Amino acid sequence: MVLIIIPFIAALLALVFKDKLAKIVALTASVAQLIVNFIFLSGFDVKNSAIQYTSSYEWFSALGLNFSTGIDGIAMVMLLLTNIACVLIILSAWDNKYPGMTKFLSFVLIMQGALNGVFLSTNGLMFYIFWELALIPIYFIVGIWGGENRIKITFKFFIYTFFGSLLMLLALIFVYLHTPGNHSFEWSEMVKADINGWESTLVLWAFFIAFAIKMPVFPFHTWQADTYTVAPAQGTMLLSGIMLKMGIFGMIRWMWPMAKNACGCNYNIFIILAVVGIIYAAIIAIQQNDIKRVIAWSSVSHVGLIAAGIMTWNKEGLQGGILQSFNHGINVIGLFFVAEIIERRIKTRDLTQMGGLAKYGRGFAFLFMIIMLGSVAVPFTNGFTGEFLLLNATFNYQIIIGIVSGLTIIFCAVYMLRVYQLAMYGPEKDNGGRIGKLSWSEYLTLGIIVVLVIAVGVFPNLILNISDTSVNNLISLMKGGAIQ
Amino acid sequence: MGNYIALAIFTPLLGFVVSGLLGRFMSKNITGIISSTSVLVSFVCSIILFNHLSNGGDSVKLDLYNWISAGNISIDFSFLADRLSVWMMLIITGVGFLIHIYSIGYMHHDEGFYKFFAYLNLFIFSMLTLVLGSNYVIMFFGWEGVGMCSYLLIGFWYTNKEYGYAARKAFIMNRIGDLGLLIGIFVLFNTFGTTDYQTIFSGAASANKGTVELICILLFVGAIGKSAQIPLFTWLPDAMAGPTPVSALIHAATMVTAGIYLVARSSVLFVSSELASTIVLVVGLVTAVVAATIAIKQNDIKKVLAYSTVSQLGYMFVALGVGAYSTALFHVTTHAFFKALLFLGSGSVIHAMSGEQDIRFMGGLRKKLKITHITFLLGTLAIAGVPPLAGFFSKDEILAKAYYGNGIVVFVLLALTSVITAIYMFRLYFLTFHGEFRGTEEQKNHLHESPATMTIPLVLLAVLSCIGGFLGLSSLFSHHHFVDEFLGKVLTNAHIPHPSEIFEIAVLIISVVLLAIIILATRRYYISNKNIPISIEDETGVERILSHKYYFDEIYNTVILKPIEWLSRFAHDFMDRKFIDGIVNISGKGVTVCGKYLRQLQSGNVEYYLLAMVVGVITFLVIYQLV
Amino acid sequence: MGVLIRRNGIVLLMCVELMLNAVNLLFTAFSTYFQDSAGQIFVFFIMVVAAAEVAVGLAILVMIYRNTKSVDISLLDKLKH
Amino acid sequence: MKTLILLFISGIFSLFGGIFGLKKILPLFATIALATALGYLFYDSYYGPENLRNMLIFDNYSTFLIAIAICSTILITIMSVKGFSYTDESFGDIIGLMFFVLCGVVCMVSFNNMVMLFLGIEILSIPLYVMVGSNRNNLKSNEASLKYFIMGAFATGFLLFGIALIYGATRTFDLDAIRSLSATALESNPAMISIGLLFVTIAFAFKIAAVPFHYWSPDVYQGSPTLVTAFMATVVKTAGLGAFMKFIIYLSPMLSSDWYLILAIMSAATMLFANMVAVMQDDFKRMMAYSSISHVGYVLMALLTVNKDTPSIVGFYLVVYSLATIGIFACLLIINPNHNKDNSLSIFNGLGKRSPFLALILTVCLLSLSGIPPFPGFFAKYSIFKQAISEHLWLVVIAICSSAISIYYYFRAITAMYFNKVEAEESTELTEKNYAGYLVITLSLIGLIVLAIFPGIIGL
Repeated sequence: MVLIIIPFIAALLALVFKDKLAKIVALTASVAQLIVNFIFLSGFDVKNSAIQYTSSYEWFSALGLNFSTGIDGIAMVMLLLTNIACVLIILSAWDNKYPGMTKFLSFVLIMQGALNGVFLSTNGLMFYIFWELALIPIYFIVGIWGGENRIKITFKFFIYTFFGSLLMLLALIFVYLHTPGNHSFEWSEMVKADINGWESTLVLWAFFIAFAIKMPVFPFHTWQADTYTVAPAQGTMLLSGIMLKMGIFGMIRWMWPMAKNACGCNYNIFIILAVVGIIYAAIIAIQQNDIKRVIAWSSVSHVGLIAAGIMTWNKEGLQGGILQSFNHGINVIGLFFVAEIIERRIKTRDLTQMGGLAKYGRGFAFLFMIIMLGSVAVPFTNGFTGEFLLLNATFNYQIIIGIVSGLTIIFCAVYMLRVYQLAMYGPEKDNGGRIGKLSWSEYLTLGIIVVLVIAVGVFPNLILNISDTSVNNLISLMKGGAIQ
Repeated sequence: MGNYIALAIFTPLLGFVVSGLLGRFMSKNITGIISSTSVLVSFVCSIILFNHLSNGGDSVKLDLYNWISAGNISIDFSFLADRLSVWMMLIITGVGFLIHIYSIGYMHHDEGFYKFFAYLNLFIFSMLTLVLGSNYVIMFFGWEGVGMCSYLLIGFWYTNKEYGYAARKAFIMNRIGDLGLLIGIFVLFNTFGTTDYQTIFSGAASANKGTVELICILLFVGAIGKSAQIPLFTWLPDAMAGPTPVSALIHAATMVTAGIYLVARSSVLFVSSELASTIVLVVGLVTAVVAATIAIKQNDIKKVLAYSTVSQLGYMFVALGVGAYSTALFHVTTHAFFKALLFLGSGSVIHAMSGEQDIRFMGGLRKKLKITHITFLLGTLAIAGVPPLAGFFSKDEILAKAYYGNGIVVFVLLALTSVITAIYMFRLYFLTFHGEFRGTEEQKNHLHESPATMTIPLVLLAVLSCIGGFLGLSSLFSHHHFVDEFLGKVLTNAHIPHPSEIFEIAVLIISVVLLAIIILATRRYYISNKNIPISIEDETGVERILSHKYYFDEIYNTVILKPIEWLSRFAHDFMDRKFIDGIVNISGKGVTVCGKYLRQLQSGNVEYYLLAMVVGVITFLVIYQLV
Repeated sequence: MGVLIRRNGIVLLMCVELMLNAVNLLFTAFSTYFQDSAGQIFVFFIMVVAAAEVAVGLAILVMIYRNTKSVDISLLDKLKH
Repeated sequence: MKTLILLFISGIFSLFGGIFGLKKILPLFATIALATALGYLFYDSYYGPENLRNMLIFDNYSTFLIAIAICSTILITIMSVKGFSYTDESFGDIIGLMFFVLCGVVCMVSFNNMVMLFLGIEILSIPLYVMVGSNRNNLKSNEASLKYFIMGAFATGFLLFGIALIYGATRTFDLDAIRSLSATALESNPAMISIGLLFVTIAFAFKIAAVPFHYWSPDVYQGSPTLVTAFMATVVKTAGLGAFMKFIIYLSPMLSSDWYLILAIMSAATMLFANMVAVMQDDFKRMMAYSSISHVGYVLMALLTVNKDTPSIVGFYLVVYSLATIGIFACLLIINPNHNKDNSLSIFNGLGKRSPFLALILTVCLLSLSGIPPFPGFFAKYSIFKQAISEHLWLVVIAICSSAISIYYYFRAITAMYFNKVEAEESTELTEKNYAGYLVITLSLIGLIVLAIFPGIIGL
């Protein structure tokens, strides 16, 4: 509850102040938010499978809409990611001089509030409301501060995702109407909904398309590369770092339990789609020349793996998916920030125009290297553990699928190293741009990311333990056991 | 004892952190000394552990913490020091230490000095993790780690574009192997429910035969990538782009033998799976022959050595394939000595030649580079298999095991390879150190012997190359085969009969005679007759094929790279833009088109409106009546 | 039908009136048939309303005539699509 | 009843006030009069439903609809302070006519007898014809007026035919009687009564502009003065939908499944058609016309399922819709007070820079109309979906598709405000300070926010 309110108040506050002060206000708010989050975490009982810190206020009882919030392990990981990421994102905007910076920051804060709302909601309708609410600020962020051709692209992005969410709404209402007794949108009631046969399949597909568009899973991904490219750096970070996780969270928390009676054969289709997406996006990423596009496609590929892993619905896959969501969030923010730093300095994102940047930016090269390696899933970095668990899950699900999705470790190396090499290595290009010294905010942002990359890589159980009991609970719930 | 493991592993890591973060602020010598000391500490720990084990102590296990736990997967971050890993540790830290010392001199003029040492330390750490990990996942952890360090070090001189490509190629080819290994680990996990060595090996006997075969093949795929075997060997010659100490440490002595270690480590599994062993044998054999023939036509001093390494690795795999695991390890050891020596020697030559690597522009260096010359000669003799230097014993043993373990064909091919090895090594030696100097005047004036930090390791390695062979004297000379006795307790060697004395003597005599002929012939051909290699374009027939390395790179280019690039463009430009996005856009456009046509209905004319209204009414009436 | 085919505003107005008269007739007929006065009262209402409507209609037509010098309604198609 | 009388008297007073040059105080007077009427309304309803000889019944729900209409009118009246300055001479008439329309509204939504329905519709329509044409020298206004008139008259014909047929079958105009007689009437004269019902339905469909009887609506909305457009889009629509709902609720036992099918088709066609065509519009008022047509489609969907929740769902929808629409038109009036200039979407270009407050309100209103949470439009739409989903899943799917389409055109306006660059000629500052306009938009914004936070406060 507090987590939702802080950003909104801060968003209003930030509007009052001028540029520099607004930045300070926004940063303070996000740090405060993170601290609150840590306080919650410290009081969080990882051994308790129930949803904790629950609270509920009536909002629109006629519609079954209650302001119900609560945190379980899965949500806790997502909240951590959101609030860490928001600090990073605001910090990363420190050196940007956008026109209307205050508005920009308050949009980011609104976004943070909405995202926290999504992860905190234990009421289906509230989940939907925050889900949509998160869409509006990002629409403005991309639309106002975006690059070339932004209008068309944001339009497409918005309508596409909105269409998906409407399907989700449909599914939510449908489940609501099947809840036992007095209909309710409370999660704990909705999971008891009695839906069978083809209806269940319909619900499943409606949820799936909604989440698949958000994540995005092949073939619902076509909005993504353009949007990521055109958005301002912080917008891209929000989109890829956190918003995408809404889809993953939704799949785990909402889709799966709601459509539990649907035929498992549907998941085969989903997994095949996800795996096709892994390879498809990876292959495309190999040939892209815009650094942001490469990262965007890599994101599709990585998310495909997460989706495939999750939808095996075994514990390793779920845990791996949650862990990797966290990791991917951190890494992709780092990568996009790297792209932004390069763009700030040499005014282009075209890889063919870069080269030899490592020479005058050693510290940068080093930080970039670690983030890149995290994305390639090299040991010592966070990506490794996540991919290990996910690949293990897909492999156990089906050998061929496991092998095909395993190709990602090769392709990922191919395109990420290509980016690194083209940008950082080789002789210097004569375009007057050099990395030079990084500013303190740039150092701090990348530094935090690098520390996280390594820390989670060495101690993945830090994250895994948080969600462990909740995942167990979810699995036992799916096996027909009552909520413990 | 566990503390020594921790000390051995984490001192290099500490060295990495210190030299990486603070190296910029410290003088080069201090950085070098810190890094080298950290490896020395590891070496000392290794000796202590070795002592412990060779005195009959038990394997030491060190549990750090639970690394990953999710569902059924629970992986401990723990280390196991048994005889095999300690043996590898000794090689890694020993040779590693010498190469660190050498690098202080070699890299002295480089601005990335501290970075270089940081990477080297990181490599030592990863390599130790690889050999000390107590389960396959930790091993894989180190496995990937050394691949990453290798990438970093090959691309060390990043301003050169080619070097960058070489680094990438190495990493990606390794990754292909890694995928096999990873899947192998998954199968292991599926079969045994754990990846812990001890549990797996004790349960191996009861496991399904077919599954074990599959596991072995998958593990070997990993080994192919890391140890540069056909078809994934092309990265190793390219990896010579890295600084020479790196080539010596990573691409000759240690990392590339990780594949051997992996197979040897899994000897329990391999020994019972015939198919996998056969594959290992065949791949090793083919690689040994192919790489050796390519080496004959190479003109880059380091590339000759690189192909030689590939070839020697093939040798080791043959040994593994016939089930002589400790023999393979023996060759790993001797190879580490003489190949590190040769690389460091070539580094010294390159150092003297101001970066020139082409042997066509060398010659007559023996006068200026006395220590280098002598040590290099010893290395050459060792690799060629001149008794009683190190290479003779290990190669001899492999030949014998192959003969008794498999048959005459393998033996003949290996012997042939051995001959070719001698030919290209002496070609290299003579062209470099004998004859007249063929470089520029400037280079000639600049020729000088390397500093002591470089020559001392050379001398030490030369000594090791000379005496290394006595670790495993063949039955002809002694009944005390040290390597076999030490490692036999952890490796499950296949039962191969001891070679007869006649065989031993025959091999000894034939090899000595053959070597003498080869030395004389090559000297005559290259020095007396001044047959200096010519450029590739002028060559014909077989020579041309050899110079082009059997066109491996070209084939990969057309068969794999080009199609993927094409596919990438196709997927992006057509599939994505036109097809998938097309569908999305059409559904969007459909709306606008509908809108466009539907709005024509709104003609603006009242009469028409009225008519439309009436039509509406009639339609509804019809629906009303019909339905 | 007149409403549908005529283009002259005045005639159109008349046709609308005719329609209303037809309804009036219907009401009266029903009213008589049912012996119920309500129908006939309704007719009065309709007549009043029709008168008001015609008044407004004519006013509008006059207004248009002032601007276009014509009562042809088919000319009025500026607002469309 | 007192409300009706008060409205009527105020109307006459305004007419005279216009003539005697009291224009300056007319808006104030009208506001006070309307507020008083509102007060009477609640005062009366406090004593329970009022029944006027079975002709008009003021129950909770008609009270509520009247209240919506009056509140909307108050807002529009405040707007008129500036909004009508260009048609000064007829200002009093317009205010007066507005009162008369309200009288019609009162009759329509509280009718309990077909006669009152007919009279209500006519009282509502005839002043509207005049109001639409109030901009005498503007040909567009004339054209709109004529079109509205002709088609309205034609629709009246249908209404009367329908009433006549129902009368013929049941011998009565009284709704209660019709309902109680329906069983016997359906047996003896099935065709007559069903066709009668259909004709009445068509007349309603015309009034609320449901496809395919919507043709007049875009032209009229575009042609008439902005203020009148706002009035029509809110008050008239509320009245039409309210009356239609009452009609359906009362006569639901008589309505066959075929009839519901037709309603469903109409609803689907309305949503799809209006949204699709709206996408292609460049004129903002015309776009809003199509938008309001599409909203009718959603409400029709709610009317398909009649139960105890229907009135409150529709009521809530209408409140939100009216507030948002008034907000939008008020903004339009502030931005483009000069009606002669065309209202293409480009007038919004760069509004986010020129006047952030206006842009904000416009955005909130548009988002509310498009049904994006957490704006109240979402709750309204959502309750309709929820109502319909169990019986008419296909219709809800269509509604969802058309909602997605509707995003397209609502966001075109938002895009224009925030993302489009301002061209030189359009960059003129909003010189004239229209405080009344700002008051209106602020009120509607507050209304929308309150509805978003406490959507439960409206319950019948």
